[in-house]
Amino acid sequence: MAQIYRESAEVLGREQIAEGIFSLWLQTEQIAAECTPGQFVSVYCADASRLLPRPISVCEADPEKGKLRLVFRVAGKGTEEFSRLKNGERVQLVGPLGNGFPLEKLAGRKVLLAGGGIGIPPMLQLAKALSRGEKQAAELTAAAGFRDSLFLTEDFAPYCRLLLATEDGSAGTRGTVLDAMREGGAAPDVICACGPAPMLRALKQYTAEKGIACWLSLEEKMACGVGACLSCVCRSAEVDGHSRVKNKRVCTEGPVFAAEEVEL
Amino acid sequence: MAQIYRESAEVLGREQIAEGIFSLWLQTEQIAAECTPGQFVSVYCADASRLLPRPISVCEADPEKGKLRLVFRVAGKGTEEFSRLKNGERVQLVGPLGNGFPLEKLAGRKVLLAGGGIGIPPMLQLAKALSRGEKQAAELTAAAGFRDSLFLTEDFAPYCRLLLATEDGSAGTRGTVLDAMREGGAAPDVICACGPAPMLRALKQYTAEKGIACWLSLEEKMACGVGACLSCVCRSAEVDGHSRVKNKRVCTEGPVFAAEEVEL
Amino acid sequence: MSQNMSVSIAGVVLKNPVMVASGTFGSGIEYSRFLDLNRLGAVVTKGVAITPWEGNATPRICETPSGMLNAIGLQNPGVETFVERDLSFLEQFDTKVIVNVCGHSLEEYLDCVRRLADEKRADLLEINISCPNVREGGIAFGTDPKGVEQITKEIKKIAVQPVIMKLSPNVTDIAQIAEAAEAGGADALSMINTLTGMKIDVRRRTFALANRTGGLSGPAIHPIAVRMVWQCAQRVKIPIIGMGGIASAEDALEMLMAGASAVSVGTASFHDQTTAVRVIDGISAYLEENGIGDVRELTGCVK
Amino acid sequence: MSQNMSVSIAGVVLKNPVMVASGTFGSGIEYSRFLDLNRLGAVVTKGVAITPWEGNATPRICETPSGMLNAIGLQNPGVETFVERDLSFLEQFDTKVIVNVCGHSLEEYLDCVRRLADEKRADLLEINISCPNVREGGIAFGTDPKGVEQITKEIKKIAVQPVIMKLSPNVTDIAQIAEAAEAGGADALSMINTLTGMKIDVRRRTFALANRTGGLSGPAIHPIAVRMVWQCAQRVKIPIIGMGGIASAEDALEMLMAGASAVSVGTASFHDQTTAVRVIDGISAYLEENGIGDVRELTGCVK
Ligand SMILES: Cc1cc2nc3c(=O)[nH]c(=O)nc-3n(C[C@H](O)[C@H](O)[C@H](O)COP(=O)(O)OP(=O)(O)OC[C@H]3O[C@@H](n4cnc5c(N)ncnc54)[C@H](O)[C@@H]3O)c2cc1C
Ligand SMILES: Cc1cc2nc3c(=O)[nH]c(=O)nc-3n(C[C@H](O)[C@H](O)[C@H](O)COP(=O)(O)OP(=O)(O)OC[C@H]3O[C@@H](n4cnc5c(N)ncnc54)[C@H](O)[C@@H]3O)c2cc1C
Ligand SMILES: Cc1cc2nc3c(=O)[nH]c(=O)nc-3n(C[C@H](O)[C@H](O)[C@H](O)COP(=O)(O)O)c2cc1C
Ligand SMILES: Cc1cc2nc3c(=O)[nH]c(=O)nc-3n(C[C@H](O)[C@H](O)[C@H](O)COP(=O)(O)O)c2cc1C
Ligand code: FES
Ligand code: FES
Repeated sequence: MAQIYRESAEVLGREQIAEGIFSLWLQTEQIAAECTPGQFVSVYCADASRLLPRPISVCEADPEKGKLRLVFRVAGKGTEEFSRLKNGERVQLVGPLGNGFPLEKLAGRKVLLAGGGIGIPPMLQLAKALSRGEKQAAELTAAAGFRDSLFLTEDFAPYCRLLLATEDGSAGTRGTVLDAMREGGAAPDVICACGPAPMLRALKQYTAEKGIACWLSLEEKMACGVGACLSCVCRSAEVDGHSRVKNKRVCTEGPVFAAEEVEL
Repeated sequence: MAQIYRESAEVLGREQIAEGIFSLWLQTEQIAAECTPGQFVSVYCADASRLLPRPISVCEADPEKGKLRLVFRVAGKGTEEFSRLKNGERVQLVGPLGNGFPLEKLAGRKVLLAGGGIGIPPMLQLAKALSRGEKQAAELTAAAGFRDSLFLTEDFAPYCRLLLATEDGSAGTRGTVLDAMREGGAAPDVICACGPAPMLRALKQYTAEKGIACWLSLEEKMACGVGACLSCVCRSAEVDGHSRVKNKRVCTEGPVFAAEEVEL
Repeated sequence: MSQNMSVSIAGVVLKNPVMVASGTFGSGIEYSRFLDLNRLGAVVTKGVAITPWEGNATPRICETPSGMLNAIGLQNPGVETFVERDLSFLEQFDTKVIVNVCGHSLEEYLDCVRRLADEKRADLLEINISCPNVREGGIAFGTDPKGVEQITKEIKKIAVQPVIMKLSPNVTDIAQIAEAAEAGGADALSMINTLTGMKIDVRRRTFALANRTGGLSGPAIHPIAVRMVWQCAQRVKIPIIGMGGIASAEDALEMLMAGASAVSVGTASFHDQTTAVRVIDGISAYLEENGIGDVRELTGCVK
Repeated sequence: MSQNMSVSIAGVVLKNPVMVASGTFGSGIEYSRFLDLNRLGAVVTKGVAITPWEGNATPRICETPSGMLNAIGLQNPGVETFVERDLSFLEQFDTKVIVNVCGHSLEEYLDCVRRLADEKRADLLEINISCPNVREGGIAFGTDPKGVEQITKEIKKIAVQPVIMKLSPNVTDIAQIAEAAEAGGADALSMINTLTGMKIDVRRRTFALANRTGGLSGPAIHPIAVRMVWQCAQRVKIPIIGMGGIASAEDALEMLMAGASAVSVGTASFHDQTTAVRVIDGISAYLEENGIGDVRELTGCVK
């Protein structure tokens, strides 16, 4: 069983990087050093009326310095609270959580990272991991789909080619991530994706048709974040070894699943 | 009906003045200008799990600059939250609330201000009001009773003679406010008091025996703070005009009552 | 887009579906400093009885996580003072007045209802058969379907104004109670009153409230209130006034969508005196943003 | 001063009165990363049935003010896997194990209880007759006194381990249900399970939970739980395990003083995984500070 840490992390920097999107750099003791791309942390609210953790993906981690970057959209009161954190304040984290992307299965292959909206941030750490060292991909492309205003695009630049799509066509391809992939002539042999359900469904179908491997990072509401409460299940194709029913826990067996493993 | 304001007040200064005792200077728009000694404000928590106001007395007010001083003891989670307020942050206030001390009945008389523990702060603004101007007392003495460590004693110095009592005898008279009064030879013809119930009871009895006037500031749990909910009643000697029963609202008819008006 | 915010409860037209809950707003006198009473759909006054009541000893309230307990014990100045002072005060406002009635016995309820018969300023009566803080009054009547039907019938026989029965949530099957009130002839339902709770002061090793138990209100109970409104809306035809923990327009919208025709803001007014007006504005904005022309379309829209 | 923290429930001695509530802690495997299971008075495992259950569709939970709603629907891997994997895992710890049992029908409850008869690692059985999230299982049995007495009797006939009946708070008179369980031969009571609630997503105009309703837990319900424990403690002689919103030692002390012999920490573990241990340490510190030698003196000390 992998180690999971409960930490009070100091805020090193907070920045608004787009309309409603915030970036936080946090000083952790262990989490940044031990997390892998696609894993997430449970972030806890200081306000006592909000009990449950907010799962937020690792956007970047600096293992040497123990620094962790989270990028999130203000979606409700919890993320709104986080967006007001100031340097020097502390926030409770539990992590790293979940399985992350299967780096060993990606190394040496033509990988496309598909991120939609607030699913883009976890792709950044994955891009970093696959762009160098022993896990380097043979070819690395990222396709990012935005509603309107862009964010993190410059952060991807050093690591891979970046294809853009916007709903309104204000930047890159007008349309979805899939449209951007087609327009950009991407021909990956494996896709890693995180984003809204319709996008994941489209990618699952697309990769099934093309017969290419596909890994999807799913979202579900979580209470414990560590596999104990069975809040966060998704429907699995096969009976799951842990639950003995066709349910897998997004927080533990996921959030990353092989596309054929899950029903969306 | 006196005006009551709901304000978001900026924290101008926060200071710990004794073990567990904090002083806050706040910038108000109207409250500091319109409050009288013995009135209080409802202070609201930022944490959404704590709904009810914390009643805190006016300790000092600078009407010209709109500055308000609150001095409070950390008694639970609400006051703990206030003790962590930083300069520039804001806190919700409603006030000024309650009746305050009857200055017109104190002017020109030999007044003793009796404060016990966290009942001392409201005596400071009263001392200021009675030490000069048209409401000046003929003679003004303050008697302050502390558990152990002293606070605000220097603040009283410019306005009146100060008699001290401590439970452990570490400063002033060993014992209660009444002991300090006796030892200090205080011979007031009216007493204004705020402090724990046993002290108020002792003063009620003492003044009744001596036949001197006495005004007591009471405490009770409050929900609305403005007279609507009937949470905060005390037993009154006579049927009250508002409630038509022998109950008076501490937040509205009080917190200051003539000693003979209430049962303790 | 033109927008209808008005709703009708038993033939009484409210300018909007937002009122203030009995006992949390007095008769509005004190709150008129913070908000314009003319903005409210209705003012629901503090429970009143035929004679003055002293209420319970203090402490009468305490705070709990996202809520509070109260055991005021229905202190009230009696219906005579209420009519002279409170109803007269409310004359000047263009809002409906719902008078909340309590009693120690059926006779006391009936006497109070009778006394209010000629009062034009009382647009509706709300009968509190669910106060957990008074031994004989209230909750004893409110937890037994037969008792609820009976008291409703008796009151309906003599009431001049339409009658709203206020239900207790401290029951196994609230829809059954709602049906009983409907069968008794109630014109509408108010729900929910407070849930019975208790707090212990562990330092002093005593009950936090002099009355030992008290009624839990505030955001903490909102999910229970929404569930109960939804359950009853499936089973009765009379309109439901939903309350319990409403602190924002979103909370009120939940209540409407669950099946309420109107809502009351209670405990939240203690935290922010202007809550009711914020709720009205928020509902109106929601209609606007979602292109909904009539607030009544929201009632029971989630099925 | 020497201090006794141990309590006995139906003859089973717990090293301290603090356990973790069923369904919020799995079988402890996941939480063993955050705290030492040997510290706990007992681990209460997630409800288990004779065969695997799929549970409800998602979303299964949502947050509410100082609480949450859940409608997991008693997903479980079935008693065989549970015995092999979970009970075996718990072998290594010096703590008591309370196995929470659920079923769709009386027969299913009995089959599961029978299957557990030979399992030495199961020190006590907790029978969940109060789950609001499964249509046939649970709550249907738990809200009718006669039904409660009946199911308790049947289970007691065959159970090898002492039996704790877990009560639903969604009733008019919980003390009546407690008496029925006692009359049926229950060795102890667990209370409270969750209160039925509902949340509506006003933006999407749907229920927030796939199951529509869910069970409310967390600090929001603590005052209701304390009241119910207190009410039942006045009426039954068997020990009560108190739960509902316990998040601190103070909350647990309230429950003990109201009449509980032990307590369970549930939802609070989601917020802080180490809550149960903090509660144990806090109770111990309270005894120390107040010169109380035995935690059992606290049970029902506020009258
Ligand atoms: C594995 C995982 C990784 C995620 N990574 C990111 C990320 O990197 N950046 C980002 O902006 N968002 C991410 N999300 C979504 C993020 O968790 C939600 O936006 C956030 O919890 C909303 O909290 P809130 O208090 O602002 O909203 P509210 O709506 O007030 O939240 C109420 C409750 O619902 C839960 N909730 C609401 N939306 C979601 C959601 N989409 N998924 C899961 N729980 C939800 C909250 O955690 C909380 O318990 C991730 C979700 C998951 C499951
Ligand atoms: C008119 C008046 C003036 C006051 N002036 C001062 C002052 O100047 N300085 C100061 O330190 N304290 C003062 N108090 C007491 C102060 O209100 C409480 O100490 C404070 O509310 C405790 O809040 P908490 O959240 O820290 O404690 P908690 O115990 O967590 O509070 C829980 C609830 O109980 C209420 N409560 C707790 N203690 C009291 C109390 N003694 N009186 C009324 N309500 C209480 C709180 O307001 C809150 O609603 C005054 C009280 C009254 C009634
Ligand atoms: C302090 C207080 C006093 C109350 N008095 C009454 C009352 O007199 N009559 C009544 O029917 N309900 C009374 N209630 C119940 C409220 O009207 C309302 O039903 C309940 O508080 C739930 O709504 P809320 O959570 O918005 O407060 C009272 C509630 C509180 C908090
Ligand atoms: C996610 C979740 C799952 C639960 N599952 C069970 C269960 O399987 N069996 C059971 O008897 N109670 C179950 N409960 C109820 C708890 O054991 C407990 O009675 C209730 O949550 C109140 O305590 P709390 O407020 O401390 O959580 C569950 C509660 C939650 C929140
Ligand atoms: S959040 Fe509890 S099992 Fe996944
Ligand atoms: S606090 Fe509401 S009447 Fe005084």
